[in-house]
Amino acid sequence: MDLYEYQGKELFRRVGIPVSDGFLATTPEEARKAAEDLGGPVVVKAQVLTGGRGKAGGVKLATDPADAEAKAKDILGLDINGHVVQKIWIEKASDIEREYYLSVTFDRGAKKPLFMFTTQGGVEIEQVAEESPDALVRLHIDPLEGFQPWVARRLVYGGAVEDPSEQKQIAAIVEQLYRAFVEFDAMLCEINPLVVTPEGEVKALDAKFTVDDSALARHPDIAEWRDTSAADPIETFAREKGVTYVKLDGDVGVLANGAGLGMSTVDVVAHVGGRPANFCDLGGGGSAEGVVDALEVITRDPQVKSIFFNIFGGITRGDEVARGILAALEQLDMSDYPIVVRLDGTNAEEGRKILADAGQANIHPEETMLDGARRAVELAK
Amino acid sequence: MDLYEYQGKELFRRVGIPVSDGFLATTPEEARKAAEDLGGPVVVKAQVLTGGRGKAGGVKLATDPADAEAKAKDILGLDINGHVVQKIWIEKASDIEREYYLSVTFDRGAKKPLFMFTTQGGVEIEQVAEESPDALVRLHIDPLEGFQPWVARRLVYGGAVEDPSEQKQIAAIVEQLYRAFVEFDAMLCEINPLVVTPEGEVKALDAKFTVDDSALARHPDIAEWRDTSAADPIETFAREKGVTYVKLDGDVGVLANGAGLGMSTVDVVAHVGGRPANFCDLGGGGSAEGVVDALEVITRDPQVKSIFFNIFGGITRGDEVARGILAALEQLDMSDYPIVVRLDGTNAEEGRKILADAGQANIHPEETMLDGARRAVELAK
Amino acid sequence: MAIIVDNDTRLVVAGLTGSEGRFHGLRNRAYGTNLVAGVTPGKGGQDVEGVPVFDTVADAVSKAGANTSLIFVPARFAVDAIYEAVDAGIHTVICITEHIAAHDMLRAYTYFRGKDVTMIGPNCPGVLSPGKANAGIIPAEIFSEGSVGLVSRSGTLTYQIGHELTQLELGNSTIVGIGGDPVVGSSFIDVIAKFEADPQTELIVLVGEIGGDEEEKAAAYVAEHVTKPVLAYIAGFSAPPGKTMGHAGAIISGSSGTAAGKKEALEARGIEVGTTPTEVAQMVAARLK
Amino acid sequence: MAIIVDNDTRLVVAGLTGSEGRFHGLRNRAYGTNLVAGVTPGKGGQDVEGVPVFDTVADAVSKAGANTSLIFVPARFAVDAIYEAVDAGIHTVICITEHIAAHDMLRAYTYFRGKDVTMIGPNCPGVLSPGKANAGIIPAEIFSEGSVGLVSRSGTLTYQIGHELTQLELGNSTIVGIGGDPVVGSSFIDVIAKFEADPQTELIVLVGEIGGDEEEKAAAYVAEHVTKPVLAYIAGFSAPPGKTMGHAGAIISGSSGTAAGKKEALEARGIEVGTTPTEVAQMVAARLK
Repeated sequence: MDLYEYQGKELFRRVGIPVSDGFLATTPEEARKAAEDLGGPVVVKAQVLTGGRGKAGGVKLATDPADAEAKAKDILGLDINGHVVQKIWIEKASDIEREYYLSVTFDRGAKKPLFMFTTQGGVEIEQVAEESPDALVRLHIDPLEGFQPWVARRLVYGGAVEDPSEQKQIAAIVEQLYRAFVEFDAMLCEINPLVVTPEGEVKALDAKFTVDDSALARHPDIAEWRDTSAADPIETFAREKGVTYVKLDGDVGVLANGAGLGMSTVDVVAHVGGRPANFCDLGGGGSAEGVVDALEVITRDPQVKSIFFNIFGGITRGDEVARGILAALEQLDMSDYPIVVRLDGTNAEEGRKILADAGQANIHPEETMLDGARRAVELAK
Repeated sequence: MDLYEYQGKELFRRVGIPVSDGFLATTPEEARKAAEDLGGPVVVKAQVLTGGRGKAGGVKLATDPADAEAKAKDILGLDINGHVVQKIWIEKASDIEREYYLSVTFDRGAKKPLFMFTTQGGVEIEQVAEESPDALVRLHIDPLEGFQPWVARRLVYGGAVEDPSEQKQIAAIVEQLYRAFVEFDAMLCEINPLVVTPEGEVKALDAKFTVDDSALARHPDIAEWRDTSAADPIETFAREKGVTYVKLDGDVGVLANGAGLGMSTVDVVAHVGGRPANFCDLGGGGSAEGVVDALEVITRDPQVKSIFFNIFGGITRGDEVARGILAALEQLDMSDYPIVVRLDGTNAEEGRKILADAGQANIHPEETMLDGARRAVELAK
Repeated sequence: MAIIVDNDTRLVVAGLTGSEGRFHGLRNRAYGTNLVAGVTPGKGGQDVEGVPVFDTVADAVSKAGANTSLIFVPARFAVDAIYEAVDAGIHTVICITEHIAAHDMLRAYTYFRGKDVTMIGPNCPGVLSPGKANAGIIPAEIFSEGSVGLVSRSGTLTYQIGHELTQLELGNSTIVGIGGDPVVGSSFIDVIAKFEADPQTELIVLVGEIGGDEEEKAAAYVAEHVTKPVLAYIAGFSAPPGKTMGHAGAIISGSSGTAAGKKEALEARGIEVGTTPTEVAQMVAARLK
Repeated sequence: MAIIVDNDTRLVVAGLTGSEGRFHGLRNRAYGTNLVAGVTPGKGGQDVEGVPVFDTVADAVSKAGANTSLIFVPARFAVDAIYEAVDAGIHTVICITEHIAAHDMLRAYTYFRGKDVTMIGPNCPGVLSPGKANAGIIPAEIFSEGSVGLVSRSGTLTYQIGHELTQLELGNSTIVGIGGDPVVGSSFIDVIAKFEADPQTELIVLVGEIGGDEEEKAAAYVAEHVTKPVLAYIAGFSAPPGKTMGHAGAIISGSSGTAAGKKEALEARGIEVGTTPTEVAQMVAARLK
């Protein structure tokens, strides 16, 4: 689960990482009020779960409350890479002397947390990695050893931070960031930029924070922060229904059991010249009810013209899936959708028979995955 | 540092292990007051850093405040294995259905924490280990894995605790005890007995707790609990002076540099037929001032008749030690003590010359450790 | 021969008295797997259709001789079950459970990695050596005994490919589902190394998907250390970046972890990559003829 | 040959700019040890009598080729220095510092134990291979080069025994002070195994003291694995139970860890135990003649 800047900063605050005071606002009036309460110049920042908001005009300096209100008006409703700005963060403006970069990520390859630090902050870290790799310090942590003070020293001295007070402040932030990473089950904690003010104070000016979905159960407060209003409405609906669904941009609705088979089915639909409308995993169980839910989700997408069921039964039983399809035909208005069904594995034969017996005109059985994909693509035309 | 029962229970309380309410008292009047505040029957328990207080009459049940005062009068001042009772712990009396044993120790051999649990509590664990080893569950913890719930299950099911509520309570206490062990840098945390009341409540009726001396710096609150009044007064004086000193029962005072050489010197004194009065380690530095302090400590023991300096200089310099001995002769009244001095290693020759030049009649130089020991034993006669 | 599970496997199922553990444990037994014990705290002394249940894995080891643990317990208890198995002296741990917190698994992984333990999963379908033993939820009837070693991050996709192989009358030495989580106990490389050493295995099929760089690493490893032919399939060419595709680990981060990138890395090391499951099966058949 | 430190040792001193680190580091260099670097955070770029100082051990390794770390930093920083050395790729770590918290050392020990690291100490005098290298505070002038391997929990007692050997014109291959703390990086067994494998060493002297059971374990190990003659000395026969005798680890707990018990265990395995340091030296001389 990706967090908004203001949420990430709240977690930074909990572990002691210095951040600027600020308030969340959803209207220009709230922005004015926030600027009044903060006093002095403020920054109005679009809260969106995508990069490049600065270039898109989503971050603006405001000199006074009236200006904050005006800037908020500009930013609210902006479309940034398809994300419409609904929330803004108003914080005290900071003078910036230097911009650094600090992050800790869950490095799947090394199976260790990875710290990255550079004094060349403020730009994309990939750019630093490419253009001046020597300026980027990368350091893995052994998860059982945990944080030790030398880690911070390696980053700070490795990055050639020269001012002793800065060294000390950054070292403290490194330790706090690791604590946030572990305590909040993060997959990523990034501070870019980590700024040094003219007064020599080091603080986090931005926050990028991703929390492991599998660990949300032990962070109920963070789980509640999920913002469904900003997500794709069909994906939100899928989440509510407990359906694993990712929207794509085509017209062939795809359902499969299992993530791997689902991805493969989407690929095969594309391979035979079609355009998959979605990825949808019925999961290991594949109950009739689950099938109904999945079909309800998929058909919310107005682009969908045909539907391809690709089921290889293991735990999932073909007869159960067949019953689910028939139930959906009764409960939902599915008459416009040709449904191609390929059933294999556990109880596949029974399933095929159930569908055949039902005699529904829009159900098209196919023998193989490849044939099913071809048929579904054809029927979407 | 060994803790008193009441101190150990305070640490138990901090991690959530159930203990009875109680108060510390140093006079019979305080004991009466404590019993009044607690209400109902109480147990009056001698607070001494030695075992066997029960048999010695140091633990007594009192039915009411007046009885508590009387029992306190009996117990205060008792001599238990050389420890005079100066403090008593008054706690609510507990009905006992069953007595178990639970501990976690720092197992130096395995270099891992070791849990021990048995339902045959209330007696010395060595006795259980010897008489019914099968009833004793021993389980090592990997310090990097740390506590995991299976550890508690292994102990509880391994010990054949049958009641599910007891299982649950004990499992919780196992986890809390491990937390206490790690958080308070313990070398030993022992609950004996861990009792089950007739109502099925499990709680710690006693506490034996040893904290690593080297870790006391990060537990200033625990360090303050050190009770100098109960320790041997010479050892207390030594601690104040920063001198490593252990009182023995003979008449030859021993000083050496280094713990190993110190122990060996004590042994050699015994080997040649003498009775060492103490172990004293001048430490690595061995400054003149340190020598004066050490001599002041050693001569507090009225049994001491002669003194044997056994110095093998490494970092310690022979000339510095010699100067320290002469300074002590000036500052302290040492005229009654024959002082045998064996100097070897760094600057030994200079040291010997300094002593020879001083011409003090009670200084007896010797060439070897063995000769020095013999001479000191002779002079103690 | 075969790898990881075989006729020497003495299986203990953690969670045998739960509905999933019971269903699949007994199915594995029905297949011929030597299921010697179950573990459910508090249910020691009971039995599930004749299989003794113990309170602890240590008991299952000492009293029933278990040497392989199959874990079906819920996510919040699963890591504890892994530690318990490893510390009880179990050398093969197969964890089916999904939704284990990544940090928990990271610590557990680092812990048991230094020990003589083979762990498969979590979030995996298990391991099947056709004709010998099945430990997990793989539908064994799809597969037949043979010489193709199959290792995959996905369950049903593996069944699909196994099914296509069976249609072509090709069998498997062992089918290993390594799991779809960010941190799994055994990587492609770990399993491929076992296949390389296994006399029964003549050819290895690697079934990968988007996310991480295990396929890329496996490609480099194969080029350097593997003498047997290796073929591959990758799922997720149509997956958009930043979206988790069903498996927690199946996510393209920025430009890394794409199917195209993996295909390229594999082909650069001389490993052919099939475009569809059907094509992969045909490639295997061509190689083995 | 010799063990642990020799002509290939490239020493970095953690805390070289501190008074102790400087004094002993330069003394070690004066003896002939190849002192290539010092480490003091914040003092990188400085030098101590020509020895370059770095901010991190990683720099000392990459820029000065250090392979052995000698740690003189105060107790509360010492465990961090151990981790830093190990994680920077140093394979030999010698820690002089005393009063390190036992739990910290326990975790560090468990961590580096799985890696290819030889650690000596903490709370030890260091390691001296006469004629080759000295890393620590052992007064090298007492010892001469020879064939006796000496391993001890104590510093000054080791000097005493070394001195007695020198009087009898016997020299040492290496003198190893393993340290007096409850948890030390190398046990008697670890060091004895190295002496057994070292061609220069002809005879091994073990100097033990009360507390723990390392001497007992060493006795069993020697009986099974060591072909060279082993002699021993134990200090602390007169020590009362429950008292810490100078070293944190030198304490008799209940009836375990006594000198008499250790002597008995050693003798039961055929290892002669001298009654005084002098007698041990005489026994060595008798064996080597």
